[in-house]
Amino acid sequence: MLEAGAAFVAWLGMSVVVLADGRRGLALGIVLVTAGLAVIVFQGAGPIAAGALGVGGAAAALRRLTHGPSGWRVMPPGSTPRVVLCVAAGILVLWISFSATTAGDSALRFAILTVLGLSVARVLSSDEPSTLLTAIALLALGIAATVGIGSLSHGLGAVTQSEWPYIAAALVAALAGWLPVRTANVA
Amino acid sequence: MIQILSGVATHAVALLLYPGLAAILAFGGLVELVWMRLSVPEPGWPELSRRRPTPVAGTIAVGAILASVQLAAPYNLVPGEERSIVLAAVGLAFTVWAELALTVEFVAEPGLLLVIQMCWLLAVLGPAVQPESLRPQVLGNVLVPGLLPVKLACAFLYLLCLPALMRLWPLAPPTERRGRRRLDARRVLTWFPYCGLFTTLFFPPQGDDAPGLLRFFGLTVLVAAVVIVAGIVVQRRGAGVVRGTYTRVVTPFAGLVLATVVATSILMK
Amino acid sequence: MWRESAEVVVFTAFALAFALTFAPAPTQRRSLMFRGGVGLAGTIAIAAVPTFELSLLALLVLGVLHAAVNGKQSFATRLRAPVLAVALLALALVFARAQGSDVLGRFAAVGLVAGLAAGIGLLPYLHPFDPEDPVSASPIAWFAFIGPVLAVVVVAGTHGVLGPDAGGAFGATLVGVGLVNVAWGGVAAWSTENTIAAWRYSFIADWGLALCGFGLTVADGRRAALLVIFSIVLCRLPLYVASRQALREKALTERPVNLVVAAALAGSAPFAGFAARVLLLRGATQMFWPLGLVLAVAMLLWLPGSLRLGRSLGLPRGRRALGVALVLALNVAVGLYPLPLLQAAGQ
Amino acid sequence: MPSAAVLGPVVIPLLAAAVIAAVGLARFDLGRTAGAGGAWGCVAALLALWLPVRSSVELILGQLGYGSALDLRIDGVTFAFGLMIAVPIAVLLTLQPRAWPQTALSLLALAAAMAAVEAGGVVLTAIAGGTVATLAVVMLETEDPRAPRPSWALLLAGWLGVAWVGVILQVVGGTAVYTAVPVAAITGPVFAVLAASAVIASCLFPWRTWLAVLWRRPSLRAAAVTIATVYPLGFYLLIRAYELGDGRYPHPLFNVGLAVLGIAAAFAAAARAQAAATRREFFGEVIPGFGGFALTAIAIGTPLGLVAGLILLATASALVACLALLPDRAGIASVVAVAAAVGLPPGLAFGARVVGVEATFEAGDFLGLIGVASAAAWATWMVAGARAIGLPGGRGRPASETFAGVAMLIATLTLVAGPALAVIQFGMANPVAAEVMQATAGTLTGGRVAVVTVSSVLPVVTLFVPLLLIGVAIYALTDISAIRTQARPAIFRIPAAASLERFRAAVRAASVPDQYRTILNLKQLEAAAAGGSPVFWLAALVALGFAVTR
Repeated sequence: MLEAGAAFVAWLGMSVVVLADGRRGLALGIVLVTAGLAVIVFQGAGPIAAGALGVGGAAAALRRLTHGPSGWRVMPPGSTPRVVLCVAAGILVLWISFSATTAGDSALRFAILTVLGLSVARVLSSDEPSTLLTAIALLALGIAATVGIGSLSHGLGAVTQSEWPYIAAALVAALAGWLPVRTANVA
Repeated sequence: MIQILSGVATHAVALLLYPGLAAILAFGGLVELVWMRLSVPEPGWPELSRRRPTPVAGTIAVGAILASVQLAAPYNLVPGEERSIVLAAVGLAFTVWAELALTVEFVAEPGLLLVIQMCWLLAVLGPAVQPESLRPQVLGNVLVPGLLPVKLACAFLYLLCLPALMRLWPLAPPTERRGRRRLDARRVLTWFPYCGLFTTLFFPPQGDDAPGLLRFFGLTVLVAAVVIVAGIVVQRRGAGVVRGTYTRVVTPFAGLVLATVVATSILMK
Repeated sequence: MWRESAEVVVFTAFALAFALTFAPAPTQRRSLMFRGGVGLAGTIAIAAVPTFELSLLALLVLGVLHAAVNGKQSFATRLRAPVLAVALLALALVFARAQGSDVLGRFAAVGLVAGLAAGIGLLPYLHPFDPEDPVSASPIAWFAFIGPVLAVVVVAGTHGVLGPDAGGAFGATLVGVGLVNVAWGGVAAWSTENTIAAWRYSFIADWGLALCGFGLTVADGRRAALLVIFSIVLCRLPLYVASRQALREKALTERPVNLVVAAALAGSAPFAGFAARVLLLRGATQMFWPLGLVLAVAMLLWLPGSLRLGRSLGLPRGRRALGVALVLALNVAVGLYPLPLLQAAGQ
Repeated sequence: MPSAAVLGPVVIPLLAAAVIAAVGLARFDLGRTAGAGGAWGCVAALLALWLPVRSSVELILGQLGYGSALDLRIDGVTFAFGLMIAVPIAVLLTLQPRAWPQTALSLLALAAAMAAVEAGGVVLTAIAGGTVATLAVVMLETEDPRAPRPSWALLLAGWLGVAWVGVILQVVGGTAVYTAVPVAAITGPVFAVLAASAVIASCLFPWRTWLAVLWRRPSLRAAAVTIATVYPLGFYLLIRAYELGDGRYPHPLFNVGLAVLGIAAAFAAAARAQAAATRREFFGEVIPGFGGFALTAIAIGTPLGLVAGLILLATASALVACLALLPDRAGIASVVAVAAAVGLPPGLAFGARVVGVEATFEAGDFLGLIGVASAAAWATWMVAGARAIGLPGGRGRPASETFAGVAMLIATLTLVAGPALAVIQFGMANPVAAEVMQATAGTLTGGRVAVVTVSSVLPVVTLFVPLLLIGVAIYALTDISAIRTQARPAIFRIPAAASLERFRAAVRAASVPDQYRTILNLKQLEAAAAGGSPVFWLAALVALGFAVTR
């Protein structure tokens, strides 16, 4: 039940990131996604992995809180398509996680698919560097979380007990916000 | 080495004397005189050309003597298994075009003449397709009923082509009608090979004895006579009729002969 | 798997060394050294890390850094394809590991192929391209620097995780996407007006062959793909770097060197491209011979474009001429005797 | 003889090219000496390897990486084709001055061609042959970019096809080595691809190809080397195909098809030759004509046809050197060259064509009809040759690359070598038949004096020697001043030529009407793909997903 709730929180956080343009909204989104993922990862991969994700997410949220367009700007005018996107994506991922795929870690699958899907959607539809770097940070956390899925033993399926992917993802998430990006690269 | 040298000597005699150059000039000279006497009755004898021969005459001579030693003439020093219908056909083919090397004016209707020559090649080589033998005397000796239609058709096509190939047709180029008529060296050199090849291909070979010699030359003279008569008839028909005949009759007939050869090969297979 | 990716990393290192050695201006050399070094570190990371997730993270970092490099295109525009690649590969990972119906495996295969195409910059996920961009900021960096290692890691990683059915879908999709890129790159390299764009399309065409090689799930297909990657990294990329100066001066020449370069780019004998094509035909014949016929015909598309690219090299002099000669000699050697290269990669 | 010596004919010209290039880069030109040395060294190595033992010498090193070992072999086929390739190039490099890059490229092409004929397997032949094609295009393009040259795509297509056949044999038969391929692997489709590739590699088509067009270049230096190296390789493959099929092609229809293609090529070349406006144009059609007759003879499938085809190819390779050295003016050299090209008796070309025609009659079934067609094509060549003797010379060429005396010597040698037909057959052609048609090669008897066919004997020595002497005597008496050089009309118009040219012009001029608007604009499609449009990318992903669920 806890994992289901955490998965919902992760989805809520991703929706905030998709719908918000202001730095506060984005920071809130990061916090929610981090929290959701950390809780779910804690169940499967243990405290160190969950802690790494948490620290990474927190650093990203703190950085985002101080950089980017001011305010919340949640659901600015013309964001109806984004709302539809969040809801539709949630439903689709729900169906995939809980019926199309079987075995125990469906909440983790839901959270990961939500984070991956909506973060790449956000990158493809925005030009604002702060939004982009936010999505990248969450994408990194989502990738790390995939370590916990499945039980295959080699190749792409190799599930390692080490926490290196989580730590690396945390680093990427934390540092992403600091990347000096000029708004327009056009000379 | 002795065997090779004697072979060379034998073939040299055959090429130069009999059935080679000497026989060609003798037979050709006589028949040419008869032709000139019958085709255009002018008083006096035709004059001989006093200029040095051109490479044309040289080429025609080489081609003619190469063809003549392939004939099944009695006492021919070239052994029977060494004779080849392909050598005869190609040798004679060269004689038709040598003059074109000098100037275009010496050859009338070259395009039509080329088609006629191809029909003649079919008439000469057609009989060899089914028997798969290249010896002229063997082809002459073929009396298998199944092959007779091809043989007869080819013989008739052969005779149809000769007046054009020997330039007996009225389509001769203008340059030939100046002053007193000269002996046509080209025709002199080709009478014997053309008529002798017909005798060899379409009549059984004669023995190496006097009667055989008489029969071979009798038949060859007969072929020459038929060609002369055909030449005279063709001369009188005029250029237009002759051109039409060769275009609309001889060429389709050659197609028929080709069909006969193919059909015979299928049936005899 | 790691021997193959290690070898590809060595290829990229050599290519970087060539670019640094024969880069015309000292100012370019410093920025190239920094960017190239970061890129090389990234490729080493992709190849060396123990798990696929870490490879994806390394790829994500490279993508972000490359997007941040100043060039004609905006950060957002250049970020999209790499991020899409990472996301698709991660999604494929989820589907590959999840339990469920066979369709999931197939979707995993599609995700891997689409992610690979997006990562390299092939159809249908082309990277934005501006002829004025410096090499290190242009999609050429993905084609010839990061892409090769990514391709080897992804394809090698699929062994054992995709079932027979999904594996077949993976191979077939790779071949399909490869053929589309072969056709598009081959025709565009010939018909496009801009010569620098023609170079880019020629990379796309070469990658089409590499994908077809990877898609042929036989040993000869993998060998062919490795040789195509070799000719991308250590033939097409160095020659492109060497031709940048002439491209700016728009100097077209028709000397022996231009035509020999055209032959190398066209994959004519005796260069490495022809050996790759022989192996590709061999692999295709083992799988499905009509594919061999399609590939043989498609291979002719390289010629017209290559003649044009060969002429765009201009007349290299001094150090550049030496560099071009080295590249051609290396490609002839590998073209005639590719065995050491293949054995080093464990093929 | 150590098997490593097999590398000699390949390495010698390679080293010579390297030395010339190295010295050339140091701003010093070694001139013709080095080039001639490399080429004659190659010829000498070939002779030294074959003549003492007259049996196969093979060198097999390790695997190369594409399913083939480095397998080089000198046997009868290699010896014959090696001579046909190397000797004309040696003559040209000895006489014609070239810039050092052209000399180096010519030697590289020679080395690659020697590697192609020494290769023990189909894949190696494809790689070496592809290299020859590459070097040929490079040579021609750098000598004169505006002059006509072969289509690179066409040449590469041929050699890619050969490579494909090689890998098919490796996959199906386990090996592509000529002597080891199981006969069952040579199926009809595989042979069809091999034959088509060989025909493309040598461009044995009835229409005018680069073989004829190359002779119109302002300079013939690169053109002659290109023809000498590229042209024989297609025939080499068709002859090796006999070895692959244990002396036969998979089906008699292949024999008939290739023979008819040969006749069509020979007749079409003759038809173009008789319509030539200059003597240079006429000579441009000679090599395609020889190729057509050679293909017909080789494709017949009997040892006699094979040896006739080989001798025709040897004559053609001699004429490549002769025509490349022949100046564009009237004179005895030109007349002799025409005579040699047309096959005037009792020359080598005459003898070989006669044997080729005879072989068709004795091959059985309807193949005799091909012999009749051969004779008809030959007659057309006679017309073209006679007409060409009086044609104007042509546009003229740099005097430094023409040597009338040497050209006449080569042409005369081919005419005088008629009596040596049996010796050439015995020394060069019979070993090839013994190599590729082991079962039936025993029928080639006659020694060095005569060519024995099934039903007749061609006494080349005893008949051609006196005929030659008589001919020389007659021609010595003749006066060639009577030949009038004049612009001569064509004997007949080629009906298809005009319509073919109109069709090509129509295809080139074809364009989309102005008002046409495409619904599929590729530029916009690419812009969507490269612009990162989410909709397009998502649609592509869905399309791929849909494709794999079919």
